[in-house]
Amino acid sequence: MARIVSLAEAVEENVRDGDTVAMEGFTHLIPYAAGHEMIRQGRTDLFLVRMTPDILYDQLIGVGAARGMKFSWGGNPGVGSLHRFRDAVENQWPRPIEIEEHSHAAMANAYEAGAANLPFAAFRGYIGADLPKVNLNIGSVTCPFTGEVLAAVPAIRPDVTIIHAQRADRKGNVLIEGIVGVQKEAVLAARRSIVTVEEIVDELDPPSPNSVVLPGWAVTAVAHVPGGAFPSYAHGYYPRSNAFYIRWDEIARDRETFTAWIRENVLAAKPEDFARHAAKTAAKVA
Amino acid sequence: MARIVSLAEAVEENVRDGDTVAMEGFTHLIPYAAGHEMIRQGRTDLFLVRMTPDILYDQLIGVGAARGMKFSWGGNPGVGSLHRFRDAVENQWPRPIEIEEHSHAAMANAYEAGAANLPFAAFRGYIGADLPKVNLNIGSVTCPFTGEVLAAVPAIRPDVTIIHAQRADRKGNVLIEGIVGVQKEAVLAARRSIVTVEEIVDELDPPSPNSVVLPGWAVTAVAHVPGGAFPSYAHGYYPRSNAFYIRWDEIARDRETFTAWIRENVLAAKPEDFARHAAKTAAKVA
Amino acid sequence: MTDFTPTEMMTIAAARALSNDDVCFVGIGAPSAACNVARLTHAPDITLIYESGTIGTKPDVLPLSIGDGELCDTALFTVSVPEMFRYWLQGGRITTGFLGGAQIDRFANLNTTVVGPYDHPKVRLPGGGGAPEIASNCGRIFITMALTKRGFVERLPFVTSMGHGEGGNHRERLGLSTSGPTRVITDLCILEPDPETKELTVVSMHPGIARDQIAGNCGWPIKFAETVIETPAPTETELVVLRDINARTKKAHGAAGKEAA
Amino acid sequence: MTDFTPTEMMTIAAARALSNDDVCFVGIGAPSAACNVARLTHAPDITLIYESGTIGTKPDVLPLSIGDGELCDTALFTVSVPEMFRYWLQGGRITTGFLGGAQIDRFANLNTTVVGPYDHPKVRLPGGGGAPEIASNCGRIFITMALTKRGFVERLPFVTSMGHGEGGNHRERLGLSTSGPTRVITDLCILEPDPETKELTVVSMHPGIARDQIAGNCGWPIKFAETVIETPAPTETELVVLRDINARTKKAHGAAGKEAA
Repeated sequence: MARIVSLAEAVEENVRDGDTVAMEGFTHLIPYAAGHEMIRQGRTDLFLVRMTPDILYDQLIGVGAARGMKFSWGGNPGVGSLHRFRDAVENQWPRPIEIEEHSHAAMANAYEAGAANLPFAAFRGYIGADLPKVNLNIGSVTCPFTGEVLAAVPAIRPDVTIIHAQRADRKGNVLIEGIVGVQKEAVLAARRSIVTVEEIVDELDPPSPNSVVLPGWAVTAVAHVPGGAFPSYAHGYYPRSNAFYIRWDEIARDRETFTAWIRENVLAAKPEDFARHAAKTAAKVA
Repeated sequence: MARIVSLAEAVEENVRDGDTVAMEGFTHLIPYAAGHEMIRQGRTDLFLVRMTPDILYDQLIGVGAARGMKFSWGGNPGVGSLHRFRDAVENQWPRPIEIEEHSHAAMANAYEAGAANLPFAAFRGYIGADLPKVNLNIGSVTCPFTGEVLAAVPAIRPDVTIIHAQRADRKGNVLIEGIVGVQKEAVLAARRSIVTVEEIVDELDPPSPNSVVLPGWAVTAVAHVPGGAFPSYAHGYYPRSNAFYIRWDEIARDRETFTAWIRENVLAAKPEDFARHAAKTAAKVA
Repeated sequence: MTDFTPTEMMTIAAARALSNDDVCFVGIGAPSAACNVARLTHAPDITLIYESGTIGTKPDVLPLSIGDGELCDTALFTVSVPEMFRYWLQGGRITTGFLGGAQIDRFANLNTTVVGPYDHPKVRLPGGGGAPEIASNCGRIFITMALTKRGFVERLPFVTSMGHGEGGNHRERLGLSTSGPTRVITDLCILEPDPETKELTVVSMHPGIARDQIAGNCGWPIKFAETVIETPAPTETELVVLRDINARTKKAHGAAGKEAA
Repeated sequence: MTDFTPTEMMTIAAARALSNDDVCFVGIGAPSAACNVARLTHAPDITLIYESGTIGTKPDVLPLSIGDGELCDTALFTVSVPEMFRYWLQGGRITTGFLGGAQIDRFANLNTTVVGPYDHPKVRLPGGGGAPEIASNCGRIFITMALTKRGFVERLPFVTSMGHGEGGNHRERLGLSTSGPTRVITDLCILEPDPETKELTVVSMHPGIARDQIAGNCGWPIKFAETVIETPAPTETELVVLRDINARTKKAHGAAGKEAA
């Protein structure tokens, strides 16, 4: 049964040095506040998993929290490069990073297999592509009925998955709406999970019987962090700050401006500071 | 793009003698009206696929429309046996029937694989069970990473899938709500598909962005048949007639009462007759 | 103490085996009644899951089918059937699965497929449905069946779902890490597998039931544990809750009957 | 006739390649603009799908990311990412996939992974994302890229997604039944694979562009088809629609900018 705790407590109890950590959110509902809390608590040697690393993992890589990363698209969407990621891969700064690179289809299938407690996922993929030559975790499997050969990847089974969602009820049941990405699969594939939410409500009240819900007994910890997805967004709460994504390009391009930004906006900040972004943005929308 | 047509037209154009036909609906939204139309049009030599055959397939088997059936649970839920199915298997009446029997997990995975255009599905199943000894379509596959051996079944790829749903819009986009079963997978796994609906509306208006929708371009034909799931039910429209399920036990127990029932209620009836059941039941609910 | 029937005793004994923290995969019939009696008495927060996709359901009347509308109306949420079998059952999230069957053997293997040879059956039963994978993927399995010679047999014509196989460590040898059937609740007694041999053994007899009554209703020479206790009789509360839900259920399905074609 | 830029010509030429019946898997940037211009001009019923899970989306402003809220708000429905890649892309339901890349070779293979050796890259690019499976599972592929020597190269350091591989029937030899890249739309011209060799060949030159301009911007000795036509210039309507959506987009993303942290 999910415990409803502070974000600091959730990270302290559930994220350990050396863990394989998946933080998901496909553009939408990216758990930024949780990532910042991990930086503040000094978690290190993490193996990060995420389809689209984007700014969140640029920050974790830039502070040296990651020993490795499994991913399928490592850019700043619509803007360009992730400079901290590139600096780590191209110049080993601030430390070398081991990468395991896949396609989106492979990652999505691997999370799905993890949620389904299967050791691997089979799919029609990687045909004629070079990734299988550089990634030993891309194999193949033969259909026992037709003899067709399909691509195969190991299931993703994180030590801990962290996501952000719209709301939870007091039993820790979680509702996710809109672009739901691979969050449900990532949580169900993991040993432990943290969900940060915009709101905690008395009645979850999903709009459809078939809404995307994670029951409290399938989640480890729920933390109330309004605005916790900023500069990503929470459908129904506040929009994506495309402008911040554009601004990140300048901040992250240079090691010093990056480090200064982290000092000021992460190390000297608190989870509650995210509420300000949410409120501010919501006001503009209204 | 789905054509919106009469049920008679939909069946004429899309169901052929000898076809592999999947009619799905897990207790809820079972396409009875479409089954009756197939009987009226005299379709024969069908290979029927359905997780839970229930009364619908008892009727098709009893009239001799089926050469075979793939299924995972062949009973009258909460009542007992399917007498026409038993008569076909035990006494070859009115004709012998070839059966391919699976577990629910196998069937659900096989539909899922069909929808995903995979040749087979792997799952943790059939351990210590006897079905693999009598069904050659149960095989195994070995994980290329861990060496684990999993059960495998061929994907289900019906010639035509038929389902019932709550409503469609005028472009043939379909909304399914409540107990959604394997209907989406069954439609996406099939070459052709027919969806009968309670209502055709101007705006589909799903309650959630993540509602279960089949877009018109993934459906072959949509037919407006109010009450078309009776004695099964349509969530939000009319409840299940548990009483009819109980009554079926008497009707089907005997070849003569069954044949008389079919003559009166199927051969001498029309799709529009289902509207009566829906309206009547709805009135009771209100 | 009110009078009670053997079936009521069976349902209530099964209900008692469940706790508040259980996530329970519920079959139709006796399991459904037992799970809902547990929910309405000592385990209000128990999570009930029906294979139709309904998760966290709290039906006011018992469903006739596994997919009655009542289950969806009162569920926390409802998923597709493939998701149910993949993420929730195979995912290893179910603590307790409830099964019944036409026939059971001494190692709690079940048959719901055929009597007679598979290709030319004397009686064609409904088949396995979810049972083969419920039996292997749930943390533990409870079975409820009335104790009769026809049901409790020396040898199954067909193993629909595996219990303890040939006994001993057979499950482990097949790579299973789940416990399998840990309790069989009948209308006369409660059986549990012997820790070593895994043979079903009487551990508790319902009030007023004698040993030879049990032995006489079992198709194999049934064993009794060293210590056999008496099952506590149903309490007033348990009986009231069970009879209420049965009455509501009968009324609901009866009412539905009147308007049927 | 209004003046237009090469990029506008490229986007409009790409938009014209789409029809009302297309189910189109849309990438960000030029593809997104082209698909929405098509939707707002000659193909109002085109189905646009973004890999974030949004199906049948009709954005009023172009998204900056593949998962902007606008895409979900205006979609017929939104599915999970695993479902998107399994049922919709791998399911074979996409008629047209739109790709771009950092580099392309003469057989329309694309690189968006690395420049230099994979283990010690000179430039680490974002990677493939959806491209490897978009390239193999869509009915056909359109590619939009500006024609430059840096982008159109003799030899790719890394094949992120396969076009026509080594040319000829290479796709068929690998078991693919989809057509692969059938058109590459640049800011100067339109290329199509030769029916036999599959080498990209200029089939249409945009108004005012000369052959040596095209040849001078390509990293391999580029071939011209026997008959090369002139791409019709953008119509007034096409330009107005494109500029309107670009203006709305700039305004929306600019406005969002002001309130950002």
